[in-house]
Amino acid sequence: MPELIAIIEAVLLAAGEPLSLERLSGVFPEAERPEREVLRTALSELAIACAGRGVELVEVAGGFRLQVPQAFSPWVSRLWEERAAHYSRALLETLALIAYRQPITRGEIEAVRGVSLSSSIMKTLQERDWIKVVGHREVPGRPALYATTHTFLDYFNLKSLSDLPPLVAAREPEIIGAEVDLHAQANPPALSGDTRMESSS
Amino acid sequence: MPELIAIIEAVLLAAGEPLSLERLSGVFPEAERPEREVLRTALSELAIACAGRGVELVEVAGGFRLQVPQAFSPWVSRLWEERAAHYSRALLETLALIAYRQPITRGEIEAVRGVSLSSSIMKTLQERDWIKVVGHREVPGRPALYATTHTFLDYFNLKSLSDLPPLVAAREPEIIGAEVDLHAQANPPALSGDTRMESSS
Amino acid sequence: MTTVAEKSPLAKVSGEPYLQWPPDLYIPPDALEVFLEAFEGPLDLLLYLIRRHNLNILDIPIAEITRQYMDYLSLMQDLQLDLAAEYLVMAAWLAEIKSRLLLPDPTPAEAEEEDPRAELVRRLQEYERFQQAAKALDSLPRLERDLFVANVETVEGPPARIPPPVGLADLLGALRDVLARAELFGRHHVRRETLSVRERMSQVLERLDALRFTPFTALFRPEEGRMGTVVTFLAVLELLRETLLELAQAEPFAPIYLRKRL
Repeated sequence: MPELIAIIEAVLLAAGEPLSLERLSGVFPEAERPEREVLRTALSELAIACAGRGVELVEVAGGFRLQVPQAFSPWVSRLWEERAAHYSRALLETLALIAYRQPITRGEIEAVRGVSLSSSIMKTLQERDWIKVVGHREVPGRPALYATTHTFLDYFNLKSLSDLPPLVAAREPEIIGAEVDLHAQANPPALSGDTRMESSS
Repeated sequence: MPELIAIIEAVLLAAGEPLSLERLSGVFPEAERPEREVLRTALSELAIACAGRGVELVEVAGGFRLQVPQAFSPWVSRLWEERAAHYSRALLETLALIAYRQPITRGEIEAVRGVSLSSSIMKTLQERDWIKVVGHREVPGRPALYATTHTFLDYFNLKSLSDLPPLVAAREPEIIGAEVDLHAQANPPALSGDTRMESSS
Repeated sequence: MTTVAEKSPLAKVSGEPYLQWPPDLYIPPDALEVFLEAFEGPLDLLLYLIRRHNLNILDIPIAEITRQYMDYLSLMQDLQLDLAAEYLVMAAWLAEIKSRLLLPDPTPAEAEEEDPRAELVRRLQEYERFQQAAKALDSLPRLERDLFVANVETVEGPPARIPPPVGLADLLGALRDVLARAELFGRHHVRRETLSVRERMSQVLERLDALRFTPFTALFRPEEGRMGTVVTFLAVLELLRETLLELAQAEPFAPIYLRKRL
């Protein structure tokens, strides 16, 4: 019988998605099911065994996942002709508002951004399973309240919402004006990374 | 910069499909592109490094790929366990005939049901360890005689075949109707007759 | 929606690709559409103007910024861009702020009253926070761009299946149906049988060997009592009748042996 650590590696590689401890232990027949602690120990051993290799073990919101570390992205990304999807500023701002201010209504998002929200953005976010409706605000019209999902955290390599970069305090007004002008020359503020994605997905 | 062998591992893991030597070397910028021989050597080193792990390097028609070795399939397959559709009417009738009229040949089952029996049904019943061959009838062709197993009794929570609902009831549809309804209340969607299962397995 | 690919020109003006953003406020009119669509709304446009002129937003020269804002709006109108209502609302707001700054406050006693720019500043700051948050989010390592799920094929193809549940009632229902059908054929006679005999027949067949003889008495278990003995006996008779068994006895009263027929 293969070693526990090899079984875990095989199962994680075959899964291709994060696996919770429950799902991991579910692959063992009941009689052979390792204790949670044994499983955890094996997982840390696997994580150590990955050092220097082209794979790393991470724990994200959805569980444990084997992934190719960021250091390898220059090579890996050359594997595909198409560039990885870039998301529009509108989508990222909306996503940021939902992530930091959840649960939040569409109207509240629009109030901060000062512009109405295209439904294609919300559609893309929901199709990617990054956001979901978690309830309704008890005001006229009962607008839906949105929150982020596990999938969102998994995608951004986060274990929980508290791992998000801290939301900066409102910045000193002078900074907003000054800093950005430098920026503006190289890389106009209106347009950083603005390959639109909303309508495709 | 990561080691060549780690880069190859990363690229193969991210690709999730076989990569030819050409595609593999295509992930390196031209200036750093390793010679074919260097690449081949690194690939064999990677193959060796996989020993004892949950992954193996194989060369298939499309090139090289990392895969989970067959030895791990008992665990991996449990990852994807899915509940099969309901059994077909044909399967249930066959099982009922074997249960009530055992030992019985395939031909006898066909004679009662009036249709020929697909071999996938017998295969499914045997895979589930509900029926087995207990002998052969001494007629031309020596057809196998089927009977139910302990597993069958255990599954239906019967101590012996005599605990099966009496066959005579089958002749009084009203009574059966009532009984089946009672059953149906207690444990409802046990079957919808026409979700076919035979052709899968 | 305009798709601006990473390295493609920002805009084409008379067929000439523009790879750089215009250094100043002047924008070739043909490119304006692309340019304006890049703004995420009036707050974004305002922030752009403020940055462009290196202004302290706490001290926005409302008159100047309003003038510029209105310039953009009229450009948009000239180009017959669909001017979103939000831009017009912002224009009206700017005009209102400007007018309140111009008018002397008739009631100095209520000097506590907020600077008319305060709300605008607050909203600009708040929006700017989330612009930063969006950038931070975008710079997180993420799947498909920086990280890749390690995923390999498994040699074994199909997933294990959990077989479907079957209830006893299903079995009985199936049997009823098939027997009803058999009745229609009329060729088959359904006998009322003692199940336990049938079961015992299977058990006997299993116990017996085709090569070696088994003593007849070995089939009986005293602990089963009289009924058990009778059932086993009936099963053996039935099996003999169906010529599934072979019976051997060397002489009268000698032990009887049974074996499966080959």
